Amino acid sequence: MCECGKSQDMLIPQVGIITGITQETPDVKTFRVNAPGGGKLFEHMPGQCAMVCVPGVSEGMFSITSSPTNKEYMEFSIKKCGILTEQLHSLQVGDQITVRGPYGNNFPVETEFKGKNLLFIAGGIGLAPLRSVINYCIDNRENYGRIDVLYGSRSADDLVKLKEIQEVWQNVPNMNVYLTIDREQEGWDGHVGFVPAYLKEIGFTTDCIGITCGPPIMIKFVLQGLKELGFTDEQIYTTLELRMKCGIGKCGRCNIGSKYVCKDGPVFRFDEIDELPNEY
Amino acid sequence: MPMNENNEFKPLIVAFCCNWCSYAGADLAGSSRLTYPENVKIIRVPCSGRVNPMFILRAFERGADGVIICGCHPGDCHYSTGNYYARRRMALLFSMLEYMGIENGRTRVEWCSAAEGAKFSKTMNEFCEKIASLGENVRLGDLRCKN
Amino acid sequence: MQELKNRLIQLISDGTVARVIGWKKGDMPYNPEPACFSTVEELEDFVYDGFCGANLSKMMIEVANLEGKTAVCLKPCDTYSFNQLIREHRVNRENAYIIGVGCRGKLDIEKARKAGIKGIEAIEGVGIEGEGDVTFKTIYGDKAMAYSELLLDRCHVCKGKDHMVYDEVIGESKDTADSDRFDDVKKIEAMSSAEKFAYFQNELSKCIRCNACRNVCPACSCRKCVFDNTKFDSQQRANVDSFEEKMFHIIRAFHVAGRCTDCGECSRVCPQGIPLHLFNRKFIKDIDDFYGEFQAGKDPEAQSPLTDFTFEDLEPKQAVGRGEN
Amino acid sequence: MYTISKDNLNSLYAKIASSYDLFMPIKKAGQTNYGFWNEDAEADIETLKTVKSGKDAFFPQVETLYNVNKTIIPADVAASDDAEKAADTPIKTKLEVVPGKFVDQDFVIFGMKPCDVRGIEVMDNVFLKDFVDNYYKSRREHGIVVSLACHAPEESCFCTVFGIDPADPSKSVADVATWIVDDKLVWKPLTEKGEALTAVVKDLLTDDSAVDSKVDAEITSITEISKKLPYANLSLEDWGAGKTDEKFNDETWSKIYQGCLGCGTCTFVCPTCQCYDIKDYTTKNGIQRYRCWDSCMYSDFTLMAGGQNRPTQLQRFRQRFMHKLVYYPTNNDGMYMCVGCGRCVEKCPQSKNVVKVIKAFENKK
Repeated sequence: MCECGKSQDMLIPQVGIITGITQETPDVKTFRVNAPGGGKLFEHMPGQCAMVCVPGVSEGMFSITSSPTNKEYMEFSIKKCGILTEQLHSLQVGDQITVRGPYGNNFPVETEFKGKNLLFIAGGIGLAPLRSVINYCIDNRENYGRIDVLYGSRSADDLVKLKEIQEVWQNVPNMNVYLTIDREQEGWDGHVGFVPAYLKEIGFTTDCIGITCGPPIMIKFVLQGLKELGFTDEQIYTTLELRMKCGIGKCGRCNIGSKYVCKDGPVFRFDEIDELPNEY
Repeated sequence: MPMNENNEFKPLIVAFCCNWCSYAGADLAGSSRLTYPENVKIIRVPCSGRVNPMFILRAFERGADGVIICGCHPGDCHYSTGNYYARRRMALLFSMLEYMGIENGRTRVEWCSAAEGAKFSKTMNEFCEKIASLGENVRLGDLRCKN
Repeated sequence: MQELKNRLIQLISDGTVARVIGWKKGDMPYNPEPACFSTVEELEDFVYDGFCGANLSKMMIEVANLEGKTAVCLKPCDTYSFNQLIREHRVNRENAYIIGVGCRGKLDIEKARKAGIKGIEAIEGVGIEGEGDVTFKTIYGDKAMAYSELLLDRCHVCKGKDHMVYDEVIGESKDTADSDRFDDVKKIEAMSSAEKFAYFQNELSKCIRCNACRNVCPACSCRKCVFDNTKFDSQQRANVDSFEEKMFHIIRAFHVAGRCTDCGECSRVCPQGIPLHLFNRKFIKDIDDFYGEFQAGKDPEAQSPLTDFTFEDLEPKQAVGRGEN
Repeated sequence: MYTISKDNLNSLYAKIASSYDLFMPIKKAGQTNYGFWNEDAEADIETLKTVKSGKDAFFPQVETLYNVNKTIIPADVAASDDAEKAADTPIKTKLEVVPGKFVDQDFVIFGMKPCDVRGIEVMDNVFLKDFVDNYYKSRREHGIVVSLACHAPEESCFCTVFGIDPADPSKSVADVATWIVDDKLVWKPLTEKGEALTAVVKDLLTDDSAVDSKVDAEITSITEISKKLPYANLSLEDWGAGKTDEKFNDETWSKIYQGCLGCGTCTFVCPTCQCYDIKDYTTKNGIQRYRCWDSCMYSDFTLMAGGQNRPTQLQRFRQRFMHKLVYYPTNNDGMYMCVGCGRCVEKCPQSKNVVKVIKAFENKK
């Protein structure tokens, strides 16, 4: 394996090659990244992020979508919304980018989550960081209890990784997947409605840990919904996202209160978030 | 510093040409088999009035040795008045560059119509000679663009 | 100053205005800060003295859309900037109650520091009325300097004591001009090309790209500055000691050419003391020379020279080399 | 302790510069800033405060992190065996990351005031904790700090509030402490690095034990002056670790931020501000990736494609001061991220500064 980037410095990236691109939805692509000699650039834990850079354009923090149990490659699911992501979407298989990482903390899959029932609630591209955890839990199925996934999106076309959900996740023992879309759509016979409403409709019991990620407004109402169902702050995890540059808690951009999201996050338990000033 | 086969300095020239007159003039120069140096890089703009002073400074920053703006003759602008505004802007900018200590002659405005292929080629030849005599643009360039 | 303060209190208490933009007493004798007052109690801290150099007209952009009228204290030279903002539809004249405040020149504390005055505890003689020297009481002893010696550079080329736009004027003003506005520009114009370059290189290499000159400028009122454009790889905050600073300063001055009223705020705020007005004034001088005398902000209806033209304008090649034959 | 006559300082600089890069206050176009000394430079150790602090020595305003060289590979080469290894996908543009250079030569920072030296300690806590920043670390390891006592503190100084002694640099983390006493510079090495530097310039120094009492007198004099300064009694009681909720939600911010231009003057002259931006610059053959100082006061500091979390100047203003006076102390055992150098007091275009912020909350009580 390439040792060149076993970083003399956390700020120096490694060159990665895009070895596969999947168009997930009209504006989301999943990029498969390998080291130039094959294999992975580095190991990570579920929930951790990496700085992906198109040299000459910009660099951005993206959560690693693939599970650490995948030993062949890393994946990033990226939604087109800004300058960098637009450039990334124009890349083709074989193009080179630079990647550095992994950064941040991870979901406590080996500690707090172990042996527990897990409830994942995701909206839109918010599935990206959770997919890493979900696949990790599936690959270590014996370590976890029941797994529920509630995933919603604007429309059926905007559901990321739909194929994997239908072909793999729905066949995992003791795992339930609930899908929903915001508005009625032809050819969709599943549930229609917003994620927080569906959450209350299903009425999950509080014997599990809630893990949520999605647009801020969804997180807000999911939190309310979970509270109504009787969940406590200590039972809920989410990820925060702010502008980041260095990834190691120095450049000051992602600073909220005494925390740096890139270093102390992105995974936070809700009681930790409550202690932060209201600036996220 | 770019050199030609005779080891002479070969300046890099950026020419902003308006779509309606000067670009067509350059075209005519080409189809009339009139020559002008190949180190003149033409950038087509809709009108000489489109040329933001920053374009000129950016061209210098990134390694140009001379910048020339070509537009329709005053009175002939496709948009009737674009080149009049350009004329005022460039007058002020060129005066400022002189004031900052940039050699006179690195910048130029020339009006050139679609029928003036010969003038276009002559202007470019003259301008290249002038820049070659001034030498490399050191004062406005950015070192980082050289390596 | 008491008269001005009383009038402001009156305006607020009788509901003529909802807020006042003025200066708040600093914690040092020389650092009053621009502030917005909305109650009579807050106005207790109002101050107006020789150190109130800040041009408050730009603050009116932000409050222009708030409910109620806003009173703003403008010195004669600030009213040019305000007029220019009216011209550009950035402020609402109807919502502004302009108090033309008297001015006998504003002071620059850096001038005192340059003269070796430090450890200042109190300063006397900087009031808005009065004559005579300024006395500094310092922990190293008392020192005195003439008021005129302490004036900001811009006050030496004062545009005059008349307010261009106002609802009422309180206090006397004085024309403090004692030198020609274009003297410095002419001095540089007379240098050789290499000397000019060396001069600006020396000055501009001090630039730390803090953007204070841009942010304070009443003419720089774009919602998003071109230097904040993320699609542009010239970085607004990187001091790279090469062409970038020069480009930044040329473009900054160019973007306000024909609109700059020569209020001198850019030079006042520069932490490195770069004479930034030299760029703006060069454009003003050229505009005067090429297209006829023009003072931005004098007349809110006047056409700006760069959005205007005549058929007989001079050619760009005539604009350069005028010093030579 | 050693001494050298003030008239002889230029030969001292020359001597140091013959073995090291000498970074010291230099007067240029009327302003004194840190810069590299050479024979044409006008050294100025009389000016109390350089405009920019000396933090440039360890954390320069612009620094290249690495270069990315781009090589375009023609299509036929791209299909060769070499590329096949890369998971059967052809390479079109080959990237090569060339890390920037670390400082590997010792250099001297001369004339740093005790407040700026504390500024280094503040930055150490950021750059050398958790993830070590090797660019900073290499500079710290190779930098030899010569600190100079503040002969005549000015009214904007309030370093004593943070427990800094402007009179005695030997209490700081500097390598050499110096004082100006009468017409002499007193030189006292404090560390091994300082001893090494002393050995280099030994020929120029005189061993002078008689000067000790004069230094003591100078220390007493400076201490007395700093007690008289207007900010000497500033109280920080209200600030520090764990005050986040109380201070963050305070109404006072909405009053005191007004007039803030959102420029970066305070940030760039500050000896402790260390936020930075990482940017690309397209060079002739690739990309230079550099970092440069950034300011949390800028409107685009936290701007992302999807908006930003501090959209108003009020929030940005609050962030800067909360970071200095609350967040940083929370993470660093109560150490403040301000050293009382007073540069922001002197330089803010709108006369806003950290002292006014502290006082605004004090007056409220």
